[in-house]
Amino acid sequence: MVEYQSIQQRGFHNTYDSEGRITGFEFKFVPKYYKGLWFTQCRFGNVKVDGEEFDRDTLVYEYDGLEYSREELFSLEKYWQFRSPLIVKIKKEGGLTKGYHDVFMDFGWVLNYNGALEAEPDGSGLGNMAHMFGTANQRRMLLCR
Amino acid sequence: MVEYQSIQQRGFHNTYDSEGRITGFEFKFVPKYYKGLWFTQCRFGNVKVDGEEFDRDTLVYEYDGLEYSREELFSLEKYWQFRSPLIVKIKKEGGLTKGYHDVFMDFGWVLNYNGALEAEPDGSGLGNMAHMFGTANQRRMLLCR
Amino acid sequence: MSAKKGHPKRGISVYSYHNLLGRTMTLEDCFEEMYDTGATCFELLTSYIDNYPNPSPAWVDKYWRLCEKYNLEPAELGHWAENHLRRGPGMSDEEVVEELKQDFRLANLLGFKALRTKITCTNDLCDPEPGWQNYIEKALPYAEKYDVVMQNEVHLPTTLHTPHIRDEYLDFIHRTGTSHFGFNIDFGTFQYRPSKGLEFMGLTFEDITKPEEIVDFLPYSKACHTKFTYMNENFDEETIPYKEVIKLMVDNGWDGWLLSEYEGGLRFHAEESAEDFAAAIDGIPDQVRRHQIMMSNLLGY
Amino acid sequence: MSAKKGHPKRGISVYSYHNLLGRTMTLEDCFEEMYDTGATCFELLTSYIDNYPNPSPAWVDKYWRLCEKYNLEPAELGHWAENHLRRGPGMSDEEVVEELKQDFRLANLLGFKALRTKITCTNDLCDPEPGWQNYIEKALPYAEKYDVVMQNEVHLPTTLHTPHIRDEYLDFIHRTGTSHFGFNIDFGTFQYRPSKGLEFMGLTFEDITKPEEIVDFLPYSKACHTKFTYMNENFDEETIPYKEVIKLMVDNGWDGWLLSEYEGGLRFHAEESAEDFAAAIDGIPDQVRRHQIMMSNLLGY
Ligand SMILES: [Mn+2]
Ligand SMILES: [Mn+2]
Repeated sequence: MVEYQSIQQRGFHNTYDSEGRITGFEFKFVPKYYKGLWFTQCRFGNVKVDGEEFDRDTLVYEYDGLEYSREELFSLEKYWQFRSPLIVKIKKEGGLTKGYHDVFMDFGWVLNYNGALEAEPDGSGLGNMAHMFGTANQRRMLLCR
Repeated sequence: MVEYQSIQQRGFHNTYDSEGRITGFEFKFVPKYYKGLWFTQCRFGNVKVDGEEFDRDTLVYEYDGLEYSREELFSLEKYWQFRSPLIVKIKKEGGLTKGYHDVFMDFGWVLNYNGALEAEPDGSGLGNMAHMFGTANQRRMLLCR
Repeated sequence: MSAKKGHPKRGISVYSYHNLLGRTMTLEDCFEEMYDTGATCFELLTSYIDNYPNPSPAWVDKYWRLCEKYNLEPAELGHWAENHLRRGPGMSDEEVVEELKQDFRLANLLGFKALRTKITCTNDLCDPEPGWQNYIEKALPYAEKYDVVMQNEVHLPTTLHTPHIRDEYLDFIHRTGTSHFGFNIDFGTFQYRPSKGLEFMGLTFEDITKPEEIVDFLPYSKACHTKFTYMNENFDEETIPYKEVIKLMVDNGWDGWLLSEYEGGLRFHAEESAEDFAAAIDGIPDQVRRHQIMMSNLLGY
Repeated sequence: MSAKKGHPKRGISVYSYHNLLGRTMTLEDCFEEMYDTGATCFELLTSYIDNYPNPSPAWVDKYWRLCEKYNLEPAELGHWAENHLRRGPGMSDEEVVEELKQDFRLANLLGFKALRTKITCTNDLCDPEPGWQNYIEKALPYAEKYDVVMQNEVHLPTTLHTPHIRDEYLDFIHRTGTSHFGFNIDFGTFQYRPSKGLEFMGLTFEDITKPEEIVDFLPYSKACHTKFTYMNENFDEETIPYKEVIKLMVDNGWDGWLLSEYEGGLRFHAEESAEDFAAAIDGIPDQVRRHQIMMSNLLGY
């Protein structure tokens, strides 16, 4: 099962290389929306942690065991199953400290509830549903390792 | 998954015979306790609905597709799996009306946290854990059919 | 219309439980909930099919086992005729048709004869994007093959007299003579005042569908959404003229599927806090049960 | 004792999540939670074994896959030496031994070398029911065969100087010379003041275990419950002298398993209302995480 929050605490931890050095951190993301989406319909925004911003084009997205860049997701003809987490991986030297962190991620999507695909009313590049459902996701989470 | 309440609303409905006549009602019960129990350790009490009492020895208990009387459960060497519902079936002519009902059931158990099996401190016949955890289970539930 | 009374079937859209699905309820839990209400049919969304659009044979078997165990008949499959799945120019008609065929095949595999087909809209009134007729018409032979009806949902603020309903959809039906295109009339279109808990949406109810307008559309409708946003403790819905609409459907011999679709405050707020989620856990199944009691009272079964 | 510092392993008891297990969390979700905390080992209860006492081979495979995927080592299996499973007279020693063998076999199958073996007690101080030595002694050869240690849990209000500890359990160990019987020391035994949220229990803390008392028991202990009832925002537990006890364990070369066991207010109230359950959904994993941070701070890993 997944947590009711879009940003999952389960799966929130630093990432390590093969020598045990911290390379960054990751968390799982599950849209709140009532349906699944094709990845081509998804519009990922930046991640912010405790005010520090991580550009969406520096992130790695892992789904079903495979990693993608944001650009690659635009042409990934794969269905993001309902209630199925996507792992968002962020490079950061030294990772995050043990303790609470405010994690924020923008996420929007495109759906045919509104004409042209890229007609994004708010100019955010976050899809045509942003004006109806917003794009902000945030959660205070406890990191242990 | 099961609901967090011991008396489950999911599964609460009247029961029907093969001709579609109402024979009574049933609901599912899942102990709140942190572990499973052998059925031989279980002590079932009466059911009360909207004040009307149904004696425990008139009830039918269904587990894993088979039906038992309370007396039969005393010697049923079967483990009541954790978070696994038991169906409690109550005969009642005409069943319950559509709408809200206050459903109550006493349930206790025996565990080796305390000497002799039948040393029930409160004299209720509801097992030796009754004084620690209580036996009352109740819930207001909506019956539709 | 018909002298013979209709006998609509009482059902539920699994959408109603979507906040809980995958969090506190499995799909089987939803089926058991529906069974408990006395509903006899259901709507699924394509997203609730495991590994959509390629469910495993094991999942399909399990699905049919659930239908049998809980005595529930598949009524409608909600799907999307997306034509902008990629950035840049829209998809070709052929590409959209391929997508539709895939969903038709799935609907057929899962026993659905009605679809709620979401055609791309260009504005809040749901005016369809020009050119929709091209791919929908090309899809008709496949709809026939797989025995499904594409239904356009008439959803608030769209009314049955919104121009595109007659000028585009009815015109299409008449021109092609198809019996594989029609309407899912969402009862929200009849709503005449704000819903408890949804005042924040700021909806006005100046132009709504009058109950009697439904009569002309019944021949083109197999499944409708009996939308509700708040059921009170007396099993009344206070914003939609349910009694009138249902009576018109029955009196005019309508035999389709009525699918309870909860879309109230608990749904919109469920993810905002632990308290809100808790309210949804208990409240959403309770709201659906209340609605089914009202439907049962109105239908007499 | 030992000049060499010990290196206790940091672990968690799945019991900590029991309010959520089967409601909002699967067993895999628990494993993922534990993995996230940096814990490297865990305690299971027999009840959390699917279809106990006869798990399917498929479940056992899945279990080992979870251990591997989340890099978690089986530490302790909590089980019960029930001798009153039927009404009337207690079971024969042979019957209890059969029951124990079954759990030993399961522990072995699932990789557990320590057991928390609950022996029947006759009062709140947990004095064991007379005669326990008979079946436990008869079970020793099987404990050896299946390579498990039965551990009696020393749980508040029992202390390490409660008479039965020396007169019964230590005496048994010395008399039999067994290495298959010992103690799980639940850190609640060191608790010196009431827990936040559990004041309703009305516990007094007049007779408690002093930290230094643990030293003599370390040779007989493979796994202990690092019990906690409330972790504050600074990752402190305010009622148990964790720092002192852990230091004594490490300084005396103890290499066992420390298993975080949450038993606070959220656990006791979770089922009382939707609000309480919601608080548990968010709060219980958070409490365990806080405790693991404290343990990591104390252990230095
Ligand atoms: Mn609708
Ligand atoms: Mn303990």
